[in-house]
Parts: sequence; structure tokens; C-alpha cells
Amino acid sequence: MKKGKFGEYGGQYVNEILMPILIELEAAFEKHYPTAEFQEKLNGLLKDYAGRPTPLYYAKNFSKLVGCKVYLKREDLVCGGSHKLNNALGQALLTKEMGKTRMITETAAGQHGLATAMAGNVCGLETEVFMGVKDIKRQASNVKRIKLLGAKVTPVDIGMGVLKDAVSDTLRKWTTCSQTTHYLMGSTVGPHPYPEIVATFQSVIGKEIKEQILEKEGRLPDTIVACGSGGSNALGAFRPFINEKDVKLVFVEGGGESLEADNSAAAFKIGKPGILHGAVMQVLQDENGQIKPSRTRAAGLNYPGRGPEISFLVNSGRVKASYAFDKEVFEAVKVMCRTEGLIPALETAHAIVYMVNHKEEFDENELVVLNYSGRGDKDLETIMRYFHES
Amino acid sequence: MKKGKFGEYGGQYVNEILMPILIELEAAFEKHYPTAEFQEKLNGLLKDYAGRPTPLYYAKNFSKLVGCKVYLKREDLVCGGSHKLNNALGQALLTKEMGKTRMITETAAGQHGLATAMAGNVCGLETEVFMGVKDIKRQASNVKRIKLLGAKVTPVDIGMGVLKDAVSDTLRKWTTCSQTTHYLMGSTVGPHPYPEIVATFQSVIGKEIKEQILEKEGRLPDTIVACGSGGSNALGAFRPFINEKDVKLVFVEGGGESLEADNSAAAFKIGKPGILHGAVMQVLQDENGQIKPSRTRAAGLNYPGRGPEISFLVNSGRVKASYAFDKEVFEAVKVMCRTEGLIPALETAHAIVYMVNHKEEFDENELVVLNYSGRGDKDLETIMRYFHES
Amino acid sequence: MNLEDKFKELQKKGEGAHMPHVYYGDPHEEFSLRLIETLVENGADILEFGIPFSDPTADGPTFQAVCERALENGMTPTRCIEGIKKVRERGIENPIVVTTYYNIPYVTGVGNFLNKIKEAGAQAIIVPNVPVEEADELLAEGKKSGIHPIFQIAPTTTEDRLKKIVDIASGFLYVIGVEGVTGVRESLGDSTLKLVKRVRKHTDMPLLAGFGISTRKQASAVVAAGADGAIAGSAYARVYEKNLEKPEETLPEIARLVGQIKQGCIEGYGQRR
Amino acid sequence: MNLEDKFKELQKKGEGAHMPHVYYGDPHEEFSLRLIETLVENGADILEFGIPFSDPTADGPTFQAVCERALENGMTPTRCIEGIKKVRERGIENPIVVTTYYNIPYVTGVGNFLNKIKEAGAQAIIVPNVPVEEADELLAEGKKSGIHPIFQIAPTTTEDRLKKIVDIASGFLYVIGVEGVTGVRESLGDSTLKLVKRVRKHTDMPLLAGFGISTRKQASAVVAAGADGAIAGSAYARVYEKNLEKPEETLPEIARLVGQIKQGCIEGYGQRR
Ligand SMILES: Cc1ncc(COP(=O)(O)O)c(C=O)c1O
Ligand SMILES: Cc1ncc(COP(=O)(O)O)c(C=O)c1O
Repeated sequence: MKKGKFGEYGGQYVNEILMPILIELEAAFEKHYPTAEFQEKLNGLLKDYAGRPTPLYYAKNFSKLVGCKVYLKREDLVCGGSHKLNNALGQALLTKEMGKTRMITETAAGQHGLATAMAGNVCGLETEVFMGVKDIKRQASNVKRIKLLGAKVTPVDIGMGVLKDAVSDTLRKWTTCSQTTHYLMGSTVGPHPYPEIVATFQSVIGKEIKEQILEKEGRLPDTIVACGSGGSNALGAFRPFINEKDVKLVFVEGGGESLEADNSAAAFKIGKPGILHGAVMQVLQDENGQIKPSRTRAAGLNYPGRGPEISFLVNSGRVKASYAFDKEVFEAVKVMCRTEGLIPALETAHAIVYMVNHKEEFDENELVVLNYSGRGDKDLETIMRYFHES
Repeated sequence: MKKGKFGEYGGQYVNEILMPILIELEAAFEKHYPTAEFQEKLNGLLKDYAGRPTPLYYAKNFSKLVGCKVYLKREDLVCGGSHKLNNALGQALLTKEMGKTRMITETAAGQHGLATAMAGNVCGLETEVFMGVKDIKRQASNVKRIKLLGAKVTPVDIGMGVLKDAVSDTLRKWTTCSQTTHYLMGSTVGPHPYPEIVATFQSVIGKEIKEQILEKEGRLPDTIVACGSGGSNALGAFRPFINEKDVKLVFVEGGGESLEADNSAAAFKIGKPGILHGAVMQVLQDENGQIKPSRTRAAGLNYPGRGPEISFLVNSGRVKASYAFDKEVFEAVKVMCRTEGLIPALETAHAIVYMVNHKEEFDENELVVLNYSGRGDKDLETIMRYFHES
Repeated sequence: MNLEDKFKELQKKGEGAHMPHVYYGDPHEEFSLRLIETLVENGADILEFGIPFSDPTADGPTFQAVCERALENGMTPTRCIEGIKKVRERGIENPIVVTTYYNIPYVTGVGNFLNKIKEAGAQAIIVPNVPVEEADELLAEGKKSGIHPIFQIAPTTTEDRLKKIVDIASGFLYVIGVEGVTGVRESLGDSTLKLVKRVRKHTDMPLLAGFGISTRKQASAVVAAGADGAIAGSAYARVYEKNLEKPEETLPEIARLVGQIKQGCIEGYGQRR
Repeated sequence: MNLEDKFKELQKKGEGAHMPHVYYGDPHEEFSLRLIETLVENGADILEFGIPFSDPTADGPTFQAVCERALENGMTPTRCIEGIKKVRERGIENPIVVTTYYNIPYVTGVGNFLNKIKEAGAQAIIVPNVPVEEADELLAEGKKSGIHPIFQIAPTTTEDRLKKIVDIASGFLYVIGVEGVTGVRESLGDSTLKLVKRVRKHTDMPLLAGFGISTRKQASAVVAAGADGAIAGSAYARVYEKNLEKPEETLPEIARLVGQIKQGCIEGYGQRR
């Protein structure tokens, strides 16, 4: 397969201004990432700043409920509350290596924006975060966090004022400052080399899962379940298992209110291949190729595209795609709260829905790892409002 | 020294109803805690559920600012966002061993209430959390979390509606249900055996610090700084170093608005020994022995008493007591945000103030461990409001 | 009159004792004095004289509010001790049992404090947050000053502890019938009666039962079960707190109530076997 | 008329080319047609005919709004292609360069799409998000259908890449003078002029400079620096967007503007050395 291509997916569909920067980025990544020096810095930060390795927790009460053995990979315990920092720290270090002094990015749930601001401060880099006006409103607490850390939050009010629009605007901004500024892509999307870089930095999740499950159970899991939109936490968990053909991989995307809703976020169910934000991906679009906005209550899954690699893996049958509806998601939050005392992020709760909905399919000895991508603090208001109103 | 006594401090000043229960608790702790079985369960939960060991992070940027080498002991990364879960998990397991089915507790910042609700759910125990009406208001987000986890939150509107009153009411409630219900004391306060139990469960912090600093620096730290009121995070960090006479131990309490303010929380500065909530402690009181309410913007430090052990250690000169004023605390939050990308809890920020205020005293090779007891998510509103208004 | 003589006198008369509990200074000192007079004139045998504390953890909502009001109005331990003197000056000779939390004597010095209340005219002290384990100083200083430290016994008290308590107790034993704090309760339940009987097996010392007693029937029941008397406190505060502006107006009602409860103590004594 | 002939004609006349950029369908189709007529009648040599896309990442706020309005009003790629036909039907013979983002041809099939626009009357296509690395299909299908894929060169373009682009390009080269997106800019800066000169060293192919040009002076400067013409787009949208209710009323102003910019192209050509 050509570099940066995953079957028909991937590529570098950006304008000429950015191409040389992407080439530079790829070269920098290939040069620095494998060095012992870079690895030492990265692993140092992952361990001491981010709190890795994260536990693989045997969720006894939840297991009982779903009738098989479920381990939670606790990315919620990563500093900042989600897996996003794994990647942000890596790219921040890379930014330093490239001699750039600033980072820009976009964020929806705010988790990636927060991670970027944290990584920026640790590495002494200025940061600017683009965020759709709608997301600014519904993820208010993360906006506060980001601002408190001293990052600039730039509201994006074009389009629907959500992630898709924020990515577009960040790309535009990047064309004006790419020589001094790194675009810290937050998921396994965008033009090559981003999907590769992000997946590589996130693979620490899967590497740990492998070690930990072997230590705890002496065997690989039967199934790994992860939520996602761009796919970074899922690929992070899946990558070391892709060649382990006996390990079933399940990706759960946002179903929104219903599949019939014009703007369900379930791109694998109702989207098709298309080109957005620099790559061919599975993407929600109308019959003319106009990208459709997605809609789910989980801001972090509210993106119309699926990254090239996860698109390819689903398309080729290696990964099973599923989806969860908003209503189920809120109920799943409650289930996890009550059984294990953990408030999951709305995104993460999508993976929980999968387990609850497929109870009958698991037998009691089945070993499932659920990539518990983040904690629900950022969603607290939304969750409380949902249960209050409904 | 008599069991449960720390010099003149400590003891079991409770009414007869509770005495037999305290004796039972002490026996249960002495019986179960040392067993391999209990240790295995506890360590399993600490590792896989709570996320221990927490990192010892060399805060390079912050170190530069204060002119010595500062490591942060990252209790903010413990599940729930503070050190409180270390103790809550331990006592929840103990509750199970005693055959009790419920836990009650009080909380101020909400961190301990949250930890109790989490530990309760994991261990299958019902929980009820008493909380002053004033704290319910200013720690609204933690109240939401606790409720979402299914715990009952009981507002306490006697007195000033703060922690002191909540402890009193929990003690009262406990007298009505002590045979089925464990009072999960959240700090190193209360009658024996609580101070001992809580300090023992929290000592995991100091044990890890010792191991980690030896690994990283090949020597013990020169100074350990911790904030506190009851003293649980401080004692957790200090205990394994108490006999290491070269390690300076600093305890930072809440100074409130100013020492002159009638209700500053600085009990070591302006309190004296007295009996409250079951033990002799350093406590804020008037000349007649009436307990005075404390006041600091950090809800978790807003308690008029200092636990018996920390009272003794300060009184005997082993631990140096210091304090930080509200205004300094908010500025310290900002300093940590900007240098290290971390939003500290207002409580934790007291320890940060100490470092900032004593800059000139440190030389560059000085090795300081700052027990970073919790993250500031719960204080986000308060912090934003402070910076907005001032 | 000392406690011993009082109990002897009542035994001779064939009556159970009634000890009303008053926190001094709520809503103001003058009312407390008149309340005490009313109680004594209408049936009280012994007086439980409470010194308000900021954190009365053994007290229920009624007495919490009582303490809070008294402190807000400037009541202090020193003024309370003066109050005992005033009670004596008004010619009241019934035994007085001071109740307070341990921090109050602790900050004054326990011996010092006991001497002061003794001098003012008290016979005993109840410190609910001092169990036998912490009673050494109270016992020693009590002996020196001639003040009886009164100990409590609860449903949770083991046989072992019961023996220990009986061993060191003097004056009388305070039997807490229910698991909980002070305050009026609808029904007393079997637990109080059972506990009274259980304690009786270990000692001939006078037993006063308290916590939750507010009616003639309840008083009668505990005395019938073997107690030598009944304690009621919140029951009275609940009457006058309804009219804090002019609490004097409630004194007739309180007079009736204390008479009834005392009547219960007398009836119960008659039903003893 | 094809592009080659157009450039030859202009060279003969000693004029720089002006290529205005219009997104078709904003605020409605009829206006777009009249706008195009106005532009062509008053100075446009070549027409950049934009097919609106939902996520025009190479466009600034003006053209983003333009696309959004056109799509909201129901414009589709199919209707755009019909629109090219209509332009031709109105007798406009200037070369037409279609601009759109790659998802539009991608979902129709690139060859299919190019055939359609060719058939409708277009000569070339600009796809800003297709760099040389991803251009294989566009090149192959362009050759088959007779549509020139136009490539862009930016200030960030390395010498290496410049050679590669020059190698595969046909029709003309689109020189992006500034790092950024489409949209009016106060001043052009040296970068555009420098880049034009740099590119000129590598090729004799026609160069059109764009991004940020909105005045006679700017057009004149880029042509004087060696470009064969100037592109302006947002400049025109900025005029009619002020009166979206009756955009026709702005056509006289647009006529003046396109005349001036064309004048700049002519003047600049004269200043070339
Ligand atoms: C907690 C959490 N999980 C999952 C996601 C989805 O991102 P990805 O698909 O890159 O894993 C997000 C994005 O914000 C998130 O915050
Ligand atoms: C983050 C944090 N630090 C410190 C404290 C103070 O408690 P302690 O004195 O028991 O450590 C609290 C109490 O809520 C807290 O939440």
C-alpha cells in the first residue's frame, strides 16, 4: 500500500501551501520518533505527567451485568481525563523538534483542546484552540479549563459551529502560519502523515492492553470494544491486535437520535467514501458530495468523517462497526455509575451501550476489553439535564 | 504512648453509644488489614481502580520559577481527582469485612463524598453523604457527581452549614445506625481508631514517594510540602519520613482572608488544643471553649480542627506549620496552570503558595516533593469567578 | 440536698424520680431561671443543668437550636456557673446535675471547673462525650471536688463494658434507651425497657432513663421496667420554643407537662414488681 | 476559445489576463449569469467558474459565505454544469476554468465529471485540494477529456516541488502569492512578486497570480513582476454581498471594478522588462 493510503482511504488532499509542511512533518516524525532521545522524553512525560500506564481494571459488577468478563482500559485516568493527551504530548514534542513555537488545533468535546493546552504549557509552546460556537456552549467547563491554562480559544461560527467547521477553520488558519506553527491534529484524521502519527502515539494504549491482559489472564482478549469518530482511541487500542485474527474488534460510532434522523452521526451506516479535510474517508454526505453535518449529544463523536485507517479496517471487515443512540448512551452512563462508581464520558458510553445491547451474544468466559476513553466530568451538565428533563 | 494518643492529642471522646462500635472497628482493622487477603484486595483496587501508583513528576517549569527542584506527587491523577479514594477504598473493604451494608460520611469539597460513593458502588455498599448547605452550593459539580453515582446527599443546615456541622450531624446519625452502618471518616480526625486507620490507608502516598524519589534522585527529598486541615494527605505523604530527621516536613493550612479575620482557618496559628468530634486536637475556639467556625475559600480546608497526629507533630516541632491566604491561593492556581498545564485544587494550591512565598529559602539543588493532593475541576467555577471579579 | 438523700427520700415515698434537662440561657437567662422554678415547683426532683456548647453532638435538632440560641445571646460557662448560684439563691434545694461537653471543662482545667460548679451548688456532672476510656481525670477530679461524674449506658454497651461502668460510677447511671441523640420520640420501643432490666441485673445504683421521653406514659413505662426515674429535656424546649418572643407564656403548659411526667414516674413505681 | 489561444491573443495585444472568480448560484442562478456577463463585458478574459462546496477549506470568510448561501438556495454540481452551458448559450466564448473541491468530482467519478464539464463548455479545472501527489487520476482523466488540470504554486513550494509541478502542468499555473486563503487583502507584500519571479525562472507557461488581489494597483504589480495575469474573486463578492436583496443593483460597481483590475493587468504588462 502506498504511504498514507489505507486501501482507497487516506491521502493528502490539501492545497499546495500545506503540502511542503506535511512533507516536513512526515520527515520530522520519521527522523525523531524512533530515536532513543525522543522516546525517552515521550515516555517520561507519558509516565510522570500523563500517568501512564493506565490500569486495566476488571469491572466485576459491570461484568456480572453483561454476563462476561469485562476489563476497562482506564484512559479516563490519563491527566485531563481522556486518551487525548497521549497524542498531544507526542506532537508537542515533535513541534519542539521542528523548531516551531506555536500550536493550533480544534476541539469538540474540549478534551483534545485541553490536552493540547496542557502539552503546550509543559513544552513551552503557545497554543490556540479553534472551537465551534455550539461546542463552546455545550462543553463550557472544558472551555474554562483551556482558558485558565492560558490558551487562546477562538470561536468558530461558520457552518453549524461544530467540529467539522472548526477543523476547516483551523486548516485555513494553518495555511497562514504553517512555518512557525504546528497543527496538532487531535484524531486519526486529516492528510497523511497525521493519521499515522496520531495512531502511533495512541498505540501505547493497545501495547499496554496486550501486556496487561497477558499478565492478568494469560491470553489475549476475545473482543476489544472502542467508541470513536476519527478513530484515535479505537486505533490506539486496536493496532497491536490487528494481526491477531482471533481478537474481534468493535468500533462504536454515534447514532445520534436515530438512523432516520437526517443528521445521524453513523457514518459507517449511512455515509460513503469521500474527501474531507485532506483525506478520503468514510463520510456523511448528500448525493452531490456535499458534506452533511452530523449530530450526536456526544460532542467528541460529532464529526461526519471516519479516519482513513478505521474506514479501511471496517470496510475490509477486520473491524465490526456498530453505533449507539443518544438515549441508550445516557442510560449507559447510569449503568456504569451504579455498577462501578465511574462516570464515563458520553463518547465512552457508546462502547458501554454496545456491551449492554449485545449481552446475549457473550458467554461467561468471554474476555472483553472496553477502551474506557474518558471520564464524564465535561458532560456532567448535559447528563444531569438529560435525567432531569426526561 | 497510649494507643490512639499522640502526646496530649487524640483519644476517644464519644458517647457511650459509639464506644463499642469504635472498639469493634479497631479490632476489625487490626484483624483484617494485615492479612494477605485484605492487602491483595486493597492493592488490587488501588492499582486497577484508583490508578496507583501515582507518578512523581519533576515539574521542570515550576522548578525554574521557584529556584529548586520540585517534584509533584500526583494524587490529582487518582480516580475521582484527589487522594481521598485511597482511604475510601480501604474503609469500604473494611466495612464489607465487618458485615455492614451501608456507609455514611460527610464531605466539604465533595472529594471525599465522591470517593465514598465510588468505593461504595465498587464494593456494593449503600452510601449517604452529609454535606453542609453552603458547601453544597459552592461545590455543586461534586454534588452532581455524587448523586449521579446513586449516593444520597443529605443537606446539613445547622450551624454555618459547613464541614464542622456536617461532621456533627454525621456523628449524630451514626449513633442511630452504627450496627449496620460504617462511618467512613474522610480525614485523619475523629476518635481513635480513625486517625490511625486513615493515616495508614493514606501512607501509600509516602511509601511511593520514597521509592520513586530514590529511583529518580538516589536520595531522599530535603523537604516535603503538603496542604491540609484534618491532615490525611499530609500524613499520608509524611508518615514514612517522620523518622528521617533530615527530611523537612511542611504542613500548609488555610489562612482564609487574613489572620486578623475572626474566622481564619489557621488553627495552628490561632487555635489551641481542644476536644471536638471525638478527639483532642488543635482547634479554633474562643476563650470559653466554644468551637469557632473557620473560613477559607478552599472548602476542603474549611475545618476548625487539625487531626491529633498532625497536631502532635507540629506541636513537637517535627512538622513546620505554615498557611496561605485565599488571594495567594488563587494566584498559585494560575502559576501552576501556566507553568505545568495543571489546574490544582484550591486545597493543593496552598502548598504551591508555600513554594512561591519561600523561593529565596531554597537553593537550586534543594529537592522538594510537593504532595499534589487534587485537581481543580471541582473549583473551576470559583476560580473563574475570582479572576473575573478581581 | 445531695443525690443519695434525694433517691432515699423518693424510695421512701415510693416514687420514681424525674430529672428535667434545661440548657441554661435559652432564649435568655431570666427565662431559664423561671423555667427551672416552674419545673421544680411542679414535679422535678433533680435538675439537669446544661451548659450550652457550640457542637452538641449527642443532642438532636431541638437542643442544637437551643444551644445555638443561648450562645448567640451571649451565654458563657462562667455565666452558667453564676446561674447555678442564682438557682440556689432562689431557694431551690434539689440536686443539680451539670451537663456539658468535655471541651468546656477541658479548656478551664477539669479540676478547676468541677470545683467551680461544686462551689456554685452542683452535685454531679454529665459529660456525654467522655466514655470510661477517657474518664480518668474526670473521676480523679470528681473525687477531689465531690462531684459525681455520671456515666451513660447504651443499647450497644457490651456486658463487659457494663461491668466496667458500674464499677466506677457513682451518683446514678444514665440509661440511654435508644440508639440516637436527644429529642422527643413517638414511641419508646422495647429497647429502653429491655436495657433498664439488663442494667438492673448488675447494680442497685439508681438508674435514670433518658433520650426520647416526653409523656407520662413513657415515664411510667421506664420506671415500671425498673428505672429509678426518667429524664426529659427536649420535651420542655419544644413547648417554649413555639413562643420565643414571650416564652413565659408557655410556663403554665410546661408546669402541666412536668406534672404529668412526674405522675408517670410515680405510677410506674407502683407497677414495679 | 481555448486557453492557449486566449493567452496568445493577449500576448499579441500586450495585455495581462484577468480571470475573475465567481461561485455559481450566489445568491441565485440568474444573478450569477448576469454577473458573469458583466465581468466578461467589462474586462474579464478568462472565467473562473466555481461550483460551491460545503467545506471550502482554501477559501476565506467571503467565499465561505458565498458557498453557504448558494448551497442553501439549492445549487448543485449538476445545475452548475447546466450553468456553464447557459453561459455559452448567452454567447460568452471566453475560456472557462471550473473550480471546485475534489469531493465533487470524486463522488461522480473524476472522468465522468470532467467529460461533463468539457461537454458543457469548460476548458480547465482547478481543484485546490489536489496537490501533485494526488493528481494522477486528474491528470489521466484530464488528458482523456481534454480538460487542463490547473496546479497551484505557493510561497512554501520548494524548488523541487516547483519543478515537479511545472513538469505536469498545462493550461497555466496558478501562483498563490500569500500564505492563506482566498479573500481581499490590504496589501500584497513582496512575497507575491518574489514568487512570480521565482516561478518565471522555471517556465514559460502562463502564470496567473491570485489570492488577495482586489485593486488595479495590485493587478498591475503582479503582472509587472512577470505574471501573465491576475485573478480576483472575493473582491467582486464583497461588492454584491452588500445588497443581497437586489444584487443586480451592484452590477455597475462591479463593472467599474473589473474594468479597473483589467486596466491594471494592461498597465502591468507595459511595465514588464
Ligand atoms: C472521551 C473521548 N472519547 C472518544 C473521543 C473520540 O475521538 P477518537 O475517535 O479520536 O477516539 C473523544 C473526542 O473528543 C473523547 O473526548
Ligand atoms: C484536594 C484536597 N486536598 C486536601 C484536602 C484536605 O484534606 P486532608 O487534610 O485530609 O488532606 C482535601 C479535602 O477535601 C482535598 O479535597
